Amino acid sequence: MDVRLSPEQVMLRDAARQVVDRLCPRTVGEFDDAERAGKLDAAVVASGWLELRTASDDGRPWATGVEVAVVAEELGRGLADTAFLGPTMAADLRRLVGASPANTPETIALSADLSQPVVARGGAVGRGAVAVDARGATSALVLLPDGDGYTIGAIALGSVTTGVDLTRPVVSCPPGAAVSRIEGQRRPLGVDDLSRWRALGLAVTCADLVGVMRGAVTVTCDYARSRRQYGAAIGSFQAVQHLLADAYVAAEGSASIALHAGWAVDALDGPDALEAASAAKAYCTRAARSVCETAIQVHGGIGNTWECLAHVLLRRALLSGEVLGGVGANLARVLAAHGIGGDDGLR
Amino acid sequence: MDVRLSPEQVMLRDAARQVVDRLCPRTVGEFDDAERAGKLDAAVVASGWLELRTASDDGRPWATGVEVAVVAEELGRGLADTAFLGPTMAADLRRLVGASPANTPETIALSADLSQPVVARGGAVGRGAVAVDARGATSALVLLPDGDGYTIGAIALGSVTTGVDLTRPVVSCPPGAAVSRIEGQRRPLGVDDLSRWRALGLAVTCADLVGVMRGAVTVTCDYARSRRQYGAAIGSFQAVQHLLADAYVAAEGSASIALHAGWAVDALDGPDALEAASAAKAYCTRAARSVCETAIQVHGGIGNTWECLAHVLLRRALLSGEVLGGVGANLARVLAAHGIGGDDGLR
Amino acid sequence: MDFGDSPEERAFRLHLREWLGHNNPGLPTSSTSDEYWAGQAAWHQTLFGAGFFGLSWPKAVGGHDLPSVYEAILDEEIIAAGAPPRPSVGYLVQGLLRHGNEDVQRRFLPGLVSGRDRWCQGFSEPDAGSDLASLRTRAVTDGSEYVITGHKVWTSYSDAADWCLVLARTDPDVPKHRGISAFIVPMGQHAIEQRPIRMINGITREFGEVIFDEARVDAANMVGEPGEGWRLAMTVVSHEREPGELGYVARYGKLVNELVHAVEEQPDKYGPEQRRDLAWALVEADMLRCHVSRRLSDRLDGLSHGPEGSVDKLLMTGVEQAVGHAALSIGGAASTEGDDTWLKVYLYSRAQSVMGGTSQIQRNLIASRILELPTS
Amino acid sequence: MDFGDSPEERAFRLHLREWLGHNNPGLPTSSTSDEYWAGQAAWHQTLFGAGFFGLSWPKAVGGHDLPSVYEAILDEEIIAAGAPPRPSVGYLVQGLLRHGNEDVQRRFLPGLVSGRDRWCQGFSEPDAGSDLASLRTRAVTDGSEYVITGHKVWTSYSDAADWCLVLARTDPDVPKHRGISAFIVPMGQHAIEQRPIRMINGITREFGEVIFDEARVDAANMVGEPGEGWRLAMTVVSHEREPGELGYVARYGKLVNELVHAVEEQPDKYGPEQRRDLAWALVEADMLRCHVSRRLSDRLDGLSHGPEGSVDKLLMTGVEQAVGHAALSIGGAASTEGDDTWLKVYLYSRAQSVMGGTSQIQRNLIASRILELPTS
Repeated sequence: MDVRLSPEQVMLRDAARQVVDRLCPRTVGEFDDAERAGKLDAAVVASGWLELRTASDDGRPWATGVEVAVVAEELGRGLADTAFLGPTMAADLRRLVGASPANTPETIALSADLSQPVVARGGAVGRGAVAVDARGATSALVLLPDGDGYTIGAIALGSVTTGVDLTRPVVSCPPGAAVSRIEGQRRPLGVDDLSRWRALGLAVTCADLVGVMRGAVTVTCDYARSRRQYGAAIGSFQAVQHLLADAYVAAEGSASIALHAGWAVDALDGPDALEAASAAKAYCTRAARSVCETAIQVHGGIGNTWECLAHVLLRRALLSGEVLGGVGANLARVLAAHGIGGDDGLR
Repeated sequence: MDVRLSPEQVMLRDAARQVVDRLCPRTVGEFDDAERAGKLDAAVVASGWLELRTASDDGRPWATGVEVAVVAEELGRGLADTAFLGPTMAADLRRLVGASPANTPETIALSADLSQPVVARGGAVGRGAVAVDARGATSALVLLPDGDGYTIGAIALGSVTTGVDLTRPVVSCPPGAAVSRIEGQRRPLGVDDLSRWRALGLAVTCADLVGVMRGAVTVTCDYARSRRQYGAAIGSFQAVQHLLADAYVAAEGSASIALHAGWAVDALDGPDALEAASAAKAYCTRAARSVCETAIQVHGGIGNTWECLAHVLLRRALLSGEVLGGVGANLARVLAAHGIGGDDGLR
Repeated sequence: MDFGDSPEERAFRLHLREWLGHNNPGLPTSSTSDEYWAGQAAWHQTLFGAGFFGLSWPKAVGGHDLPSVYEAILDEEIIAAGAPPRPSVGYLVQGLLRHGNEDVQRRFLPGLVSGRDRWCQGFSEPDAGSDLASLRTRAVTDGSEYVITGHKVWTSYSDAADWCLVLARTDPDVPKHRGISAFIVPMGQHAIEQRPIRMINGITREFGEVIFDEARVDAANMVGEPGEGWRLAMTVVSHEREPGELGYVARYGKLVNELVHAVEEQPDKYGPEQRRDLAWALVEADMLRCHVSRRLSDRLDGLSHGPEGSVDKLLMTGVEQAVGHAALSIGGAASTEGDDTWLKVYLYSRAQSVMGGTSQIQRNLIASRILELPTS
Repeated sequence: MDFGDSPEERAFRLHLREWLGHNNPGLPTSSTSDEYWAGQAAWHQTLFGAGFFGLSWPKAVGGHDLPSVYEAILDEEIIAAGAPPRPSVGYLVQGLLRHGNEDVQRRFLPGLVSGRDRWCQGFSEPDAGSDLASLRTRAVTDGSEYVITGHKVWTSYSDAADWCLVLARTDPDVPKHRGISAFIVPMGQHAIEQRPIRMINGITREFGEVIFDEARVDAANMVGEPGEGWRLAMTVVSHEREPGELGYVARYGKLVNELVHAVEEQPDKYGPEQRRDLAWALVEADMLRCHVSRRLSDRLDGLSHGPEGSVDKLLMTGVEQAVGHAALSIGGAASTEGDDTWLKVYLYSRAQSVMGGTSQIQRNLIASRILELPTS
């Protein structure tokens, strides 16, 4: 056991951090800077981060869940308005069924409440779906039942809407949207694969939440050091200090359990990986909401305005929290994994 | 609408407060003072407070749920080690079926987890029962099925054990304990009666919890004013101030909803009274645990010792919290009352 | 001790109930849609015109001189009807009633109470939030007028207001609490610029920034004497913390009823975690209803201006945020089905622990003024 | 980044697992029964004798010089076996390793590590809790000895201890942090009186008060130089905040597994509220396991003594109290069926936010030393 990042992982983290520091928005106004956003997209593509879960020669991914999480955390911290979760999850799905990588930008589709993968029957999406993290994507992957497992198909995407998260737009796909089968699939997606894939999705969102929390703690501590009331920096008041200390602690605990979830994706059996990820997701989701609410509170009036980054962090945390299930669904999975109830079937 | 206490209710409260101030223990050591405890029992009997729910000439109780709650709050605040909840609930049950008052000290029996009245079938208690608030009691009332309603019976009590609450002992009655029918019952206990009786029990425990919270705030503020660390009273530190402010606020919110529950016992239909009491019980139970935990925390090391009153307050709150159901059972009743699930049948 | 109606109260309630049955304008949920603020002005005038506004205020200013508990009955019936809450102008009314002279009361209160005139409140500034007394807006005498220069924020409805109750420093040479005066400033002048503030849930018409650049106000529009502005501010702020003054029992009652309805419609959609959040919101809202009844009953002994408002504010904040969390839970953080009203309700709820004095400030006040804990 | 075992770790784990399968003494739940403390001494010696104690400590003092992550493997296997957690003496060992001279280490560490000698820690005093540096116990030289007079509280296992690590003031004329020295005092002398402290869950053998009335200690038993006691205290206290040093991952793992077992046995008895409390306890315990693995891995870069211990302490406290609440929920506050172990677990959990420095003190430390927020 040695859960320190390897030198290569540290290099990856530092590279992601540099891109984030250089190209991510520092103010709400900068989200509208299309040139900046374009450069960020290009930097992410150029760095190869969207291919971490494509297949290497032996069919295994180029990078483990840990590396994906390392990048995801930095993007979350920087409120990166670029696609990562979606393309990464789509690439992993293609890899698992042995299909070749997508030619055009692609993401994944989830149920309307984002808690479940979409299973399309009869060549169409039954109840509708939501393509998440859809910036630039022209299609989204769904599952098609095939014996005990699944194959994968794609739905074409219409225009992007913002949704709760100002940094990662979504596309709503209406009930009945047609599904085209992905060519060249070499094997069905089994139950273990699907668990592992969900574990990856949960681990990535956990890492994103950790990044958001760390970003929130940083911007809020900065504000608390500079904002003065009653002749003193508000960060000198014990009440504010304790709010921020609790936020820092929540982020650190989350980082530890999220790290484990990232490792488990490739190191454990599918169900065990999913259990590890579920525990992490429940913990990080609760923590992130609390930390982001603290960020708003410490920013006071300003924190409740559109111009403050605090709500952008909260909104990103809300989306990541819901992807593949939030607190309730994941607590239920934890109980089920311990043999005391809960229900973890695909609905 | 005028929810101020009436002059008579203020007099009753002041009388209870005087008894509490004179005869209730101020330190953990004083609980062992049998002479004091005997005087307290005698004062409660002499004041007639155990007869508030016996029948007046028209069959209605001498006093409303509000008066019962007024006394209960003061006894809770003072950690009164005397019977009140039990005899009061027993008297109300006798009144509801038209039986004459008990000749010997009596209480009520509840299910082992305290959440439900005991329904005895076939002349015996099936799963066992717990007689609560059993100091001095020689018997405890249970329900006997009778058509759509119930009649009442009694089980004889063995020796008293302390249980969680150091001020109000309990008696465990083994499965199979024999039930004797109470003579002279003039009418069965109907569904509305039973709801109202449960509402009374919940309202009394809410008032007790409010008293405990107010007592906890008082002793803890006193301690925070006198205990010094770092050259200052700990009550001057903002972190301690905010803990205590939150405790005070929780007690005040609880007082408001508990007052309503007390009023509802006699003023509303049985189901509505039970709904009002259920909401109050969920609120007060959660608040009381939090307030008592704060009391322990602010007392620091001392607060974790047997000699400090803080845990006696917490323990009393734990018992009152469980009587006729705690947070989970009462939230379920609130949802059921709004037509969205939950289950409130007698088990 | 009686939460029930007297015969007079019962008659009033039934009359009100019937009227509400025919006159509910069905506005969108407050604080989630800018349409609400426009409709709310009309609702104010409708309520007033029918004799259901200002129930406990003096007849002389357009009120009804009824016991304060009638406000609780009004809130309960508004909830039952699913109607919009009563407009929250009570704290301004209380401020003028207590600190304004006869002339000010006569000229301004009827228009405020009736809803004819729209008002806003110019207290907070960018550098004077929690520490309000450090405000820097200046008012300088010029003949029979004062000239006001400064920058106000968190000015509710400033875009539509006819009048602004402004705190400004008239004497920079005395301790900061003693050099502040209060003015009723006409908003319709070029020297006043209004900029909307966009809240985190997207609404833009509830709050604004107001920049006074040598705006003018008649000296007769001063409320109280020169230097007495802080006392007015404390009255206004303390009432602003009272859910009974704000009518917020109806706000929360309406929201939780709508959430219950959502679950009734699709019971299979909601699991134990979501139902639990909703149950707590129901319990919290019920607590506040009872608590406001208690506070309004206490006013039968006479209106008080003590630190209890901080208790009420924290309780109200707890309710707002419990309802917000239930809205998030039931509505879904990431809902893409239909509208995002519930998300907006949640996001708006975060402001309640800041506006009208942060929760931290309220706890400080309770610690020092109620619990009498020592200062450090 | 690897939570998994190296081949050496795997071999160690399997060896340990087999040994635990035959040597689990099955003590009662820690901190709920006074029997535990008696049995724990034997467990310490058994673990040590089998080569499973002090894994990451130097061989010279009885340890095994293994990487610190072996402690995490030990905790995991103890959980899996349902065995008692390893005894928490690591913070004393770390203090002596860092501050004791060679003579002190040679004379005292082997007995401490092996469990042959029982130790207690005389730091806190009735008027010096959070503000430890204000301690008043005095040590005065008398030839080659010091004479100690004072009153200590919260002295763990003081009733059974052979030695007490005592902080005492040796120089009253310098600033308070600089006049304190540390001594290893033999407990077997008439000048030392020990009184048990009864905790709120009824146990009496975990903590004691110790009164030193001119107790004597050889000057050679001083740890560090005169006036360096505060530095030792900070080392000890910082390690006392670390769940990895305390072995508390196993403490919580054992408790949550027992709670899961209780629900398995009677599934119909527990509703959603109780299952939710248990699920959070499971998640919290899992978080701490991962967190301790991270901290112990960081030690592969060398042992640090920074403010991170305050973070770990707050995380550990969160776990302890989440487990406590689950125990209350599953066990029932008012249980009268069988034993009241779960109630005791809950009541004991309240102390975790006080002992080793209150949660308020930890937050202060994080704010100033990690977040570098300004002081007031």
